[in-house]
Amino acid sequence: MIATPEISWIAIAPDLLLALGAAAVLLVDVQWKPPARVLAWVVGVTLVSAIGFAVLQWFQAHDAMAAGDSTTRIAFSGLIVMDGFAVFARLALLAATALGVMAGWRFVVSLGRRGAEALALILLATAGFSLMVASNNLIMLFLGLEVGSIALYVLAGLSRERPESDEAAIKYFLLGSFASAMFVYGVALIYAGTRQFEILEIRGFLGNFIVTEPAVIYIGIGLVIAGLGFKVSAAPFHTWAPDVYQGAPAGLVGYMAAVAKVAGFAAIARVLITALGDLDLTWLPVVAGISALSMLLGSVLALVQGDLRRLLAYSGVAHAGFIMTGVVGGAFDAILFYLAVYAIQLVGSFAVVAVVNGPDGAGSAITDYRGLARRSPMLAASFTVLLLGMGGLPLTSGFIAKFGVFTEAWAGGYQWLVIVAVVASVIAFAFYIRVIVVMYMDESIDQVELSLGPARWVLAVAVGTTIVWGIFPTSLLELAADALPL
Amino acid sequence: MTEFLWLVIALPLGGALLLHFFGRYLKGPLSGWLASAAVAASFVIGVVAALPFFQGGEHGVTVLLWEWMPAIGANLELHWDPLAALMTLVVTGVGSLIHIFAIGYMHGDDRFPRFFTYLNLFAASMLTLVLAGNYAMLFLGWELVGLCSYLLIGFWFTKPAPPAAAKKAFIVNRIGDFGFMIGLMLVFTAFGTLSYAGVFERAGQQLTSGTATAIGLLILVGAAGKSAQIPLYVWLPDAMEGPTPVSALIHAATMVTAGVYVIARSAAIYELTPLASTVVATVGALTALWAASIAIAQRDIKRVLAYSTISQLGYMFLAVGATAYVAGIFHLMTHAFFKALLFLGAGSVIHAMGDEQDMHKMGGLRRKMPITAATMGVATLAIAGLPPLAGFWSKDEILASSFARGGWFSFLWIIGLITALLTAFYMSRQWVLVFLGEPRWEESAHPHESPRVMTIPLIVLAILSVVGGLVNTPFRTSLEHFLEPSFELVSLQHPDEGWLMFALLAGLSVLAGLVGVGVGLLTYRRPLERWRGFEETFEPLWGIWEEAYRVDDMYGRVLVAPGKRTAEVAAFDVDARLIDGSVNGIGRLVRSLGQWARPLQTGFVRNYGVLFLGGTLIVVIWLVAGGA
Amino acid sequence: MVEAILFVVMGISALAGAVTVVVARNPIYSAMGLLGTLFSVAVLYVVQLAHLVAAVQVIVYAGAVMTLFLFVIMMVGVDKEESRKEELPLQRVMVGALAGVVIVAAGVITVVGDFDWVPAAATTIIEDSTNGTVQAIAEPLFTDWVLAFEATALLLTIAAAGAIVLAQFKRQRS
Amino acid sequence: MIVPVDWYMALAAALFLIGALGMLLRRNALVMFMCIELMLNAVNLTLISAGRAMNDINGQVAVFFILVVAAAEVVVGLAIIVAIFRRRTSASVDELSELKG
Amino acid sequence: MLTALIVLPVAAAIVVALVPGRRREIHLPLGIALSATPLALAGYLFWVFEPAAAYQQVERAIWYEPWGISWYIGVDGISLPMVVLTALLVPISLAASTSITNRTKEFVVYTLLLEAGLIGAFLALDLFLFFVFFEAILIPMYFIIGIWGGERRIYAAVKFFIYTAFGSALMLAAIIALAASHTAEFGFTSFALTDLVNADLTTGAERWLFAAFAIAFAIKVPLFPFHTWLPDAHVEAPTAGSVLLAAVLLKLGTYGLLRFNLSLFPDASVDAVPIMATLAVIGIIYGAVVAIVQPDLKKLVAYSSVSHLGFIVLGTFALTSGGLQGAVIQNLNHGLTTGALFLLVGMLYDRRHTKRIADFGGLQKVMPILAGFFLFMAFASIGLPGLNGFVGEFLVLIGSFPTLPGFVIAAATGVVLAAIYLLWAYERVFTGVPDKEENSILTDLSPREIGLLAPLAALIVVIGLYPGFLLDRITPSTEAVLDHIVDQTDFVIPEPGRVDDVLVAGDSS
Repeated sequence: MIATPEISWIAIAPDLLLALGAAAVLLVDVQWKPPARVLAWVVGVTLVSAIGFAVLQWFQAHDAMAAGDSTTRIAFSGLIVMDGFAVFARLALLAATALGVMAGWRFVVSLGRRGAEALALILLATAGFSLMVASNNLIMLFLGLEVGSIALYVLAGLSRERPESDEAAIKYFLLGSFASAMFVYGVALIYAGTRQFEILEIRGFLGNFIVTEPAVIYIGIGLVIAGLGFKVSAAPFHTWAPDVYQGAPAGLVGYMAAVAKVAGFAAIARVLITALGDLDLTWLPVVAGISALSMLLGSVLALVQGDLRRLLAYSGVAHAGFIMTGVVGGAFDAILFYLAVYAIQLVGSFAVVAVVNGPDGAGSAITDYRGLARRSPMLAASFTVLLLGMGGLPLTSGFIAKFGVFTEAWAGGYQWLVIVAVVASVIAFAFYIRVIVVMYMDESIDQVELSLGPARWVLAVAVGTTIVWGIFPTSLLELAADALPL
Repeated sequence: MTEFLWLVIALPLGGALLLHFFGRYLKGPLSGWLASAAVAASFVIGVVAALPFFQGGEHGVTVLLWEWMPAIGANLELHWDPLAALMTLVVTGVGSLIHIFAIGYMHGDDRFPRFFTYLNLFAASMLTLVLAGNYAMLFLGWELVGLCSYLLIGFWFTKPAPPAAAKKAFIVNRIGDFGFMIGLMLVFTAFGTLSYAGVFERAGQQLTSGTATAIGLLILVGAAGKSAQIPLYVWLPDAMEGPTPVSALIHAATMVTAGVYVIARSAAIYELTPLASTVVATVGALTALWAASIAIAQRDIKRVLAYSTISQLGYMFLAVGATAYVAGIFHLMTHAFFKALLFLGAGSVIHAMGDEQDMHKMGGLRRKMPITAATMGVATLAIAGLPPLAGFWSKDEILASSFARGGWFSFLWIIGLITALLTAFYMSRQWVLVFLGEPRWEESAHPHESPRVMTIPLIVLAILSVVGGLVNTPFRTSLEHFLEPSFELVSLQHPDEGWLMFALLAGLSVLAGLVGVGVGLLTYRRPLERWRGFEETFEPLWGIWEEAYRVDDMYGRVLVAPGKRTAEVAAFDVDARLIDGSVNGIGRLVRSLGQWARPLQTGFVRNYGVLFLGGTLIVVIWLVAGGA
Repeated sequence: MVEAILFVVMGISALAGAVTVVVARNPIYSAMGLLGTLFSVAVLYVVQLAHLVAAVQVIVYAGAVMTLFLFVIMMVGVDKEESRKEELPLQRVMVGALAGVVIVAAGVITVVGDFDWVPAAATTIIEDSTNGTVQAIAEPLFTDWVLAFEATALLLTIAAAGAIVLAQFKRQRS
Repeated sequence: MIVPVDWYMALAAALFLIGALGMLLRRNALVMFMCIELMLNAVNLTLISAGRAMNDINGQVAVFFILVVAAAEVVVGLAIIVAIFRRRTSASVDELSELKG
Repeated sequence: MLTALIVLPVAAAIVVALVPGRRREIHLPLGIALSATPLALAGYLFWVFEPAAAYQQVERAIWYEPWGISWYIGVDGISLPMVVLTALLVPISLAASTSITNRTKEFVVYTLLLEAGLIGAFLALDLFLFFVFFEAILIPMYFIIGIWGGERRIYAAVKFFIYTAFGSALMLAAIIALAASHTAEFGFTSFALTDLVNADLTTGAERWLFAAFAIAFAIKVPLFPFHTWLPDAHVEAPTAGSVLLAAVLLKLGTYGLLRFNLSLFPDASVDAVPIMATLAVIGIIYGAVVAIVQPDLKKLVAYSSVSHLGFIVLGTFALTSGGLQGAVIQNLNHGLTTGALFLLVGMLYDRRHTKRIADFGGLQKVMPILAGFFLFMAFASIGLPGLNGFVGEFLVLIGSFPTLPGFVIAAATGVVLAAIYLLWAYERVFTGVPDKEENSILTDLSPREIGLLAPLAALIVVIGLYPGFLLDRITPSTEAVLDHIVDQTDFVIPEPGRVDDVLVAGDSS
């Protein structure tokens, strides 16, 4: 006779809603073949309610933390947790999803009947990642990762009209599975070294026992870092990113990139800092190395790109490096702030790409953006803000984010990393500026008026947050500061 | 009375401003009269303010106008003592005469008011210089004088030569100022202030002779620039490009005397450094001879005068260098009279000849313009140093003093004597060439006597040139008594007492003068070809003199051209290529790094796999190695 | 003793299968090699008392998954033999290098430090504790791991939806 | 006699390595994919062996999930391969290298 | 009040931005009118400013507690002149931009934002805040150069942006380090200048941080050999851009050296004097020499800036009262004169559409007023006594002599060279006969343009003859900086030979 498992509905409410939403979308589509806006409603309601529950979770987690009891925050016998960190990351994911759906709406519509599946996959992917960021168990984390990743593989290949999309899909898929295998083998080795899958247990184990022959654990850590580094496209595990970003449907890339980054880094932070914090003397230098490599390689390569999406991809590599400095600094709040800010800016930027190059745009050569300031001043202006935000110019949230992680890294004793980081961010300026130059200082190629569609709202949010959090970061900083993991 | 002293400067300055903004609304010569009135008024004020000094024994006062740069003890303050008073009177007195003369001379020039603006400003600047109560303010006037000379020399800016000459004048002066400024810095470092009161009273106890020498020499550099001494005299001849009244103003009353004045003013410092003084004297003597030799061979009526000015200034330097400050100032004053007279006369001639300046194209003008001829004749005799004219007394005192100083100075005395001879020669040569002999001018020229507004100043100056010297004869040294208070800190050099000595020396210099004049007369009375032949006998020396030893070319080749070349190298090779190139090079380097790293992204998924696995292995090995 | 023999035999066949997968020119052979490996590993599961897992391995993997593979291989074309020559420059060299690095590293590790594969291993192995009967597996699966179990549902949904959406495009075209 | 767990672990590692290398050596998407299956199997073997050595049943439980993941990956992966094959009638990934640089 | 000073331009920018784009004729006038309000406020600030060492009108609001960053602004004698200068030059340069016809609105907006950033940077007392403004300035300036500039505007703009950003990136690292050490020492994080001055660093650390700050500011100044972005930026930038760039932006560098390097790293500053002085002197001479042969009038003025700013740096690191006063007041002077010179070049360009000296000649004939102003400004910049340039340079030179005699002597040659390049340029451009007929048809300055230049000219004369009203306000602050250095280090300010100060004071009485 099996005892009834412990169920904590609130802990999984958002994910559950997302799953149900996905199912609903599929069923509604199959049953009634409704027009797109009906699906829009379903998705909208799903996301809004999911966000609502996430907020609810936030307060519960916050109260629990205030009360100092950890039990309410550990759910499903330790498979997942509902700590501030998880909930914050989840909210970031949901926000990115909501914006991503809006940004990609045109594309979804263009898919016709298959749009429903696309939406379902988006919701499921988010559900998976949202489980992943909350996972307190490496296997659970792996599952969440796979749920999200597999959905993304499909999304990458969705635009069947373009061969690049196939290529993106297969590359993403093969390398992704390769990385997952690495990751899960690493998990297995860590298990072999600690007899634990649970992150908190691992921390306890490593805290209490000295492992005499920890080599196997280190191998495991290495593989885990590699697997997660792939997801966040940190060098040298970044190679997929440019090709996928370029090949995948413009409408969805922003979403794909954003959620992968958020979930991946949430996982990295949890695994490395929480679970393996006691071994940091060993992995800190490695992570620092990866961070430095990512920053430099990413910015240097972005400098020479002719295609905006590849540029953003490589800049994403650089950003992975920047966030890694936060990991080196061991600061959850700095990482979360950066993630939230960057995710939104990423979705916003790709929304622009989707508008300019079309939802399923073939290429996105930077030259297509000539004189965008003339064609559509608002679009150019918002894109400029986002680019500068990602560049980390003061008065944008990006600067606060960078400043946060750099400070932590410096305090953490990795001064050289901060030096590298600031130099890299200068190079980063160079290529972001290039785009702005093209938009403002070249003459327009054609005067076709661009209609933003739902992307309008995405940009409004992205630009708004970029500036507001750039000038009054306190609100978000304080939230991030409260979003501590168990 | 001193509370109105600021008016001395304010009046010409106000005049300048007035004319600058409203000059164009004033009819005809009115603006000229205004300007002259302003200077004349400050002359009157000067006289009144100077009254106390005539009783003698009255010390200087310092009047603070307002704070300027207190951190370096430099305020706008007026220092009113006999020396300043004398200079003021010379500047305003001669100045006002020149103003009046200019009314006639510049008649009909379309920028007539603007010209007087500058003249007034010039006077104001010079007065600032002489009335300054500290070196900083002196430097203020010093530089403003330079500015005005720039503006006035380049007055006819549409011609190519004047602007170039103006620029040359200012820049050469700047080179002098460079030394002067460093001198001031030393002064400041030594005393913590630049004010006369602060410096002179403490010079004795606070200045090592070394510093004193340095300061003295540096001030000399500045003075040499302003007063056109070797090696910085080259700007002065070119300054002839300006309208003649300007030349008169620059040469006689104002600018060039500044150098002499500042050395006299700094007597307290030179007191401590015989070396510097000797250098000053030597420079003066050499310049005197050098310039005189050039003046001999000039054809341009104004260039003769220019080089004669340089030569005469050399005398003054010789005097102040010999610490015969009174003698120097005395000669400054008399020279102001007759040199102004000479220039105005020359101006009147040029005016009459329709801007003809080549003396070979003149001659026999005395019938056409008797007054000019007469007055210039007086001046010529005066500068030639024939008693009892002004030049005789001052020059003689200088020579006597330097002789009395003995040693090296007696050598300088000989130079001075030779110079005196040359001076007499070239001056008489000039006068003869212009006024005597056969008319050699073209038909186009219709020489005529200048209007009264021009001749009256000539006459006044002529009178001054005659009697001016009597203020300080070996028999009545009233000027010396007058200046006493300004030099009480220093021991003045005096000519030897005693009749015999005086007679001997005076006799010698008079003899030199007479010989010079005589040769000049006899040579140039004769028809053209004859004295041409005379000049040719001196070839090639004469040619070299005529080309002023080709110093300008030399400077051009040795300084200007290489300098320009350096600048070009710096600008187009070093800056554009090297520095900017390396800056852009860094940028290119980063880009090329990117280009170099790009092939990593081959597009083949299996290559990516290799990269991935390789990265993983590195990470793993690093971890294991690091952990072990 | 039995276990030792089984380990050796099955280990070798598993490796052999794996190598086949890699080297066989025809996908079919690769598939067969994989099949062999799967079976051998399944046996090793049984040896280690992971009965249920072994069963699932055989049924799901050898059964379902491999069938799918074979189906696709057929569809893609059996005759498509992959030529042995490598187009990508240096690919083999690099792979060889990596393999070499791994082997050397392994050698170093075994030689230098006595490398412990399972540091957390118990001193005495209690067979019952890991006797993978259905009961034994089901209990944790449906209590502690229930959420993970549910999560697999998402996975399968995605697989289904993904397969559909990817396969659907023909209709989209027409 | 009981075979020491290290042997199993080593065997698994070997399988994993072979899978990984095969992934890099073959250009047929299907075969690459099988290699991934090999790697996952190696992982499973590791988990079971380690679990047994540590008297922990969870190792076996984890294997289940990995099996599911593998299955799901297979489905999607094959779908992608099929889709591509329909377009270009080849399963060689080397031909998919338009995106680069 | 200071906050208002920063917010007003932003508000003005917003207002202008809200004006519909088609009403292009009112953007510029509106901008000018609105930019008068900060000017008025700055004037009032100058009026109420009491000569005292302490920061005044201080406003402090916590920004984010845990990071210890705050909206912390205040003004003292060092920043006051720059604030006033900024507020004064923005309306002028806007009014001088009537030639800008395309995208006027954006232009006005950027200029106003630039003003806000500049004023903010000068007022900031919190290093974080300072950095924010310091960086934020780049964007509007970048657009101003890049959109309304000449042919190679993009190259110039990008170069300007990246070069400066590089410098400030290093500074950011240094700021972080500084705050970190402060946290380590005092247990609470703070970026406030007033807190950080107390942090005592190891010699090594102090030198590194000094270097980081110094490089950032040296690029901004720009100090040789970091100057090459300046000529490009100037030549390409539109008139208003050049004016603000030369007059105010560059001063951020000198201001930063004076405000941050000296007070934050006294020991390192004292040790670095030889280096900084050497660079400054090289800059003075080199800039002047290079300026002599520039074929482009604007480039000539640009290099003259390099030369002149060298004086400021020299004065700063002379560490004497005279030197510091000179540096601060020269900050202002150079802003006025060079700003005016760029205005004049712009006016020439608007008429003749060329900046090449060779294309001009004899302009004094056709445009005497412009020529007059140009000559006036040239002499101000040459350092003619009675005009402002002299006060600054003379104070710097004389003041620095006691500590750095050798350097000063070398620097003084710059005074000669300045005369050479400016007067030669004047000769070539304005004198002679207007032989080219496109030159002979040019029109002289309009009353509007005269109105723009007149106030500058007036200020130049006033400062030249009565700098007291500035020095009174400046001196307490500079003295405070000196005192700080003296009691932080073993540095002794050489007292130029004074028997007793009574005499020195006695002169003026």
